Amino acid sequence: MAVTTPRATLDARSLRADFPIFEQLIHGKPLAYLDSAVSAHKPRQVLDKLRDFYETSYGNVHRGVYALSERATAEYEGARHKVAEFVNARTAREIVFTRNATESINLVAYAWGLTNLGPGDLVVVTELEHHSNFVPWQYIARRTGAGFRMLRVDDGGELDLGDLDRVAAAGDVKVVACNLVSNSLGTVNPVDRLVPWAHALGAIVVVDAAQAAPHRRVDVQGLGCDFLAFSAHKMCGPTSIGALWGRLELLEAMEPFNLGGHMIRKVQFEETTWGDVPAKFEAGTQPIAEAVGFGAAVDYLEGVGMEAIERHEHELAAYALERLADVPGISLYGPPADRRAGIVSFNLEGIHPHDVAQILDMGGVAIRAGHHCCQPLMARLGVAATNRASFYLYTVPEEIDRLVEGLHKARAIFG
Amino acid sequence: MAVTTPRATLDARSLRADFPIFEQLIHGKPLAYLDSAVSAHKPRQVLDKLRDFYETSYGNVHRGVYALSERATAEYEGARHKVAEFVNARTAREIVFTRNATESINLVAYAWGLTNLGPGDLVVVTELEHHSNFVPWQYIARRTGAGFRMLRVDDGGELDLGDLDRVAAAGDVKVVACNLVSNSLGTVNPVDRLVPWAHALGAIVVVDAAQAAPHRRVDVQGLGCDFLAFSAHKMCGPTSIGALWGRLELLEAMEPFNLGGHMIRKVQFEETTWGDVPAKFEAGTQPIAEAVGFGAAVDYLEGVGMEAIERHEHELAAYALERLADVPGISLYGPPADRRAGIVSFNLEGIHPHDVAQILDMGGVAIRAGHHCCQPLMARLGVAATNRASFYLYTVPEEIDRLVEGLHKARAIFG
Amino acid sequence: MSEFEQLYRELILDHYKNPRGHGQLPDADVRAEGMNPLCGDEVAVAVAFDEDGDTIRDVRFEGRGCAISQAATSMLMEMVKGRKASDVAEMPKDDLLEEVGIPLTPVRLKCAILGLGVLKVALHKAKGTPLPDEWGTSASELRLA
Amino acid sequence: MSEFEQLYRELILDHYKNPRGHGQLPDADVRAEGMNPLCGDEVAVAVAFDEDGDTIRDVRFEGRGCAISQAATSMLMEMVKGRKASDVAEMPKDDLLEEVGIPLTPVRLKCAILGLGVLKVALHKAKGTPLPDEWGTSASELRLA
Ligand SMILES: Cc1ncc(COP(=O)(O)O)c(C=O)c1O
Ligand SMILES: Cc1ncc(COP(=O)(O)O)c(C=O)c1O
Repeated sequence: MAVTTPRATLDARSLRADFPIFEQLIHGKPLAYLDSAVSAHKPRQVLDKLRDFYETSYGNVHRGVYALSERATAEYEGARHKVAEFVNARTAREIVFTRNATESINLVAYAWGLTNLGPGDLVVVTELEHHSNFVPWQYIARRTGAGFRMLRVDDGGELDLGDLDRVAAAGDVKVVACNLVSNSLGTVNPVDRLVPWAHALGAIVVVDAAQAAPHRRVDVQGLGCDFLAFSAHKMCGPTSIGALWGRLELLEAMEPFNLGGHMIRKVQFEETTWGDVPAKFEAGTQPIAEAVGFGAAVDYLEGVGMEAIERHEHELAAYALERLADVPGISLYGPPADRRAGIVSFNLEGIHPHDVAQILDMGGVAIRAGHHCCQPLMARLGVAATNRASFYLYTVPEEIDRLVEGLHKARAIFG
Repeated sequence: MAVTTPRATLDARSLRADFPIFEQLIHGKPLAYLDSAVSAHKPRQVLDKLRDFYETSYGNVHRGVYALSERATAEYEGARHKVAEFVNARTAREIVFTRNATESINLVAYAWGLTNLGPGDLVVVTELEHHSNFVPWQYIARRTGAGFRMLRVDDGGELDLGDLDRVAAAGDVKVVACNLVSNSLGTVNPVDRLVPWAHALGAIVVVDAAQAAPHRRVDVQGLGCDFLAFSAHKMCGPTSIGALWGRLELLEAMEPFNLGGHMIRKVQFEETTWGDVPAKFEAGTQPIAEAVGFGAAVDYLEGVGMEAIERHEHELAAYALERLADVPGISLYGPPADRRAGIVSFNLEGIHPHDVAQILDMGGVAIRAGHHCCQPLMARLGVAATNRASFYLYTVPEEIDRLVEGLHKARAIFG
Repeated sequence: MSEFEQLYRELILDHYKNPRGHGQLPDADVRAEGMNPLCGDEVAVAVAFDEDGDTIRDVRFEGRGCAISQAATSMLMEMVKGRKASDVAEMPKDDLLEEVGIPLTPVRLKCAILGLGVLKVALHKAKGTPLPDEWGTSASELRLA
Repeated sequence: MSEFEQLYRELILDHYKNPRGHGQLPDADVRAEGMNPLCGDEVAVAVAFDEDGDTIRDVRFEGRGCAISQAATSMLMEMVKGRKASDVAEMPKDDLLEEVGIPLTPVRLKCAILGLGVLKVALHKAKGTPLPDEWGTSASELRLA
């Protein structure tokens, strides 16, 4: 693959034309989709690839000797190579295809955790975690008798690294689970500082990159972590596919997770032996077309340029924070613009986020209202829910203007 | 939904026109796809629905207050209702969407098994099982200290029910896992006779319907089983989605499997409580578009008529067995035509199945060669691999003629 | 009237800002709480019965939530006070939705009927009346309680 | 020549039907086996070294598999007999594939190089020479052995 010089900027207005979803009106208005953190829309390039694959090259992979199966296998494994390059994995064998980031994390929690955790051990998560990088660890810790601890966040929504010693003193830290970018607040977490701390304690570091991989360049070798999870659907790819990157040595030493077809070497009544990595972790018929679509999404993002995407969203976040600050009665959560990704969370005094989101929807503006799968963080912030607007490569500043306008309307209605 | 009288017959030649895959030539020949047991091709109706959904109604489900999310949720839950009706579930809440049949079985093995199995208990599978209904049970039995037993098959590839007493005497039978139709031999298994036996022993019955649901009407209430697993990709639906049907009481009493977003009620540092069934089992972003495609596939199959599909395949199997019997040096495996589904397995003396399949492929005929994820059965049959041809609603008898022709060619080459 | 104004019509906003039957009920015979796991909203309902043991003498709610859930629960309090527990337990959700009187999407529907569900759980605990359909068996009820 | 005949050309069929170096090697210094989990095919290789401890004095294989895997392994036996273990361990798979001389898809490629992989595992066990790339670390090797 030719090395492309990353383009420094992108033209959101022209990229928008790639996305059929914007061709309709919502409640008679053009769609202002400000909920890309929950899931991104799909460009024609990805949808075309998906359809073309089903129509011309579909077959089950790694099984058939015939042409369609060979073709499908080449496409499926080709996608694995693209995803591996996307996160700078040493080899494509380090990429396991899963259903989503959530399953990627469960895979590690079950397959690594059930065997390697026990009483006296500690699993450490952060107060900023999405439930998907929180509940699996809490559950597997309970199943294995290991302890469970939480790194605190400060009032600005950033990790309190002064907390590390307190946590390390509480037991034998075996797992540190942290997200790279918080989906609630947009906080960019200092994973680079957690990794040496965790490794010095002999712990593995499991990074939830669900909110980072779509929006900035992620480099697993640079991060130095041990596992990294992300989902295609947040990256302009299809639903029902995600990836787990893992260090080859760890993947090879690990137990499998789901058991069944394809992941075996030899099945006998007395004993079964496992196939090579990554087959060992891909039981049953794989997410074949979804992988092909994932590969197309990676191509699309690389074509736009991850650096350009990050910069674009950063500019939008700064603009949004500035405009929102002027809305009377607003509370803004999270760090300043220069330490956050394209996500802003806020509340309007006296108006529940559901009502805000509903009123915005009437104007064609889609935002998320709720706990964002971060109830521990909501408890820390002392709220049940927030409003959240999040941006992507197809977001234009006018959509933020419409958001602000809608907030004024909500205030007027609720008087 | 209007009750449609099942059409008694189908016209495979005209259905074929729904499948774009047949519009190309393979090695210069029309495609004779005789590997539908591994995965089925997709009709335009399903592909159109998938694309249309992504282009006009895509959003994450159960989360947003805005129009696209509401629309996507309605489509997603609508698909659940279709799948529930398809297997005659009492309520749509009994349908859990998974990645595939394999994951459906793993869900039960882990979530039910890890908590309910222990030393002295027995897990019983059959010698006919696909690895997906064999290895998870073998693994979870080992993890929990439960015993593991196998019901034998006779020389004709049918379950030896005389074996039941021997097995029951060996311990406290807690799980009986059996497929409804064998993917290797096409055997239709007497699940109706296993269910009362298992229930009398206090065991649950886990039915692998991966090879039945696409090809004949499956009625969970009629079967009386406790869990039933199947995959959309074998039923003209997309990859990366399957279903687990479970008895509501069992699903409600069970532990969850994957943990994370959406499957929770309340997450706190100290404790997490689970959401209602089926959300409890659908952690993270669901297979949204895939579910919509699954629903479209169910519509397509119901439109053709499951009774018509079963009859059509039965006729093809009888025709194939008759024509294959005339090929010199052939060994045919499995029961007579009247007790089997649209699957035939065979070997040619002195020619490895890989070579047979390769030679057939050169003529545009796609069959499967290998162990079909049934190594224990292969060991029982005393072979490493077999050739397998399998049929679906788009299969026409000429394709079987071309298969037979190819076998003669293989014999000529290997002389 | 625009869809906007329909949804947040005067009556809804009035109930939201001045909820009826809001607060504690110290001499309650039974209490129940529930939450909407999608948004974290919570409602607690307390019921006191008349001497006949069936008539709802008083009913109050507390909680936090959106205008729809709070207004609907407030309306519900007015609707059920003085009625028989056995009747209320059978009350179709459409009776409440009619009172609420605005078009609701499925997600917002869950907001509107949260209070009704919790009330039915309370009646079930006190009188063994049926639970709302959607919750089915006791396993769910326990999680709700 | 059609694709057919290319694939199953005379030489392949000859090696398949009359495999060279097939059978047991009672005085072997090292043995290894491997299988292709996709089809269940198995190959076992036995090697005996010269007194110099490096030259492959004799090498034999057993196993079951398709024409491609058996013929390729048979050809391999002829290719490596008398060569130095250290050389053979470095032998690129393309050298074997050239000898096989037919166009192979990725799945069939795995058949063709199964024997070579097992041979390299045997040499690794005996002499500590490098394993084939695809298998990487010792964990895989153990499963192969
Ligand atoms: C009988 C049977 N069970 C289970 C499976 C596994 O299905 P999947 O690979 O879709 O999980 C298959 C198909 O491969 C099968 O034929
Ligand atoms: C930070 C973070 N982690 C994990 C997830 C879970 O991703 P998925 O639902 O695709 O598994 C999400 C998205 O919902 C997220 O934002």
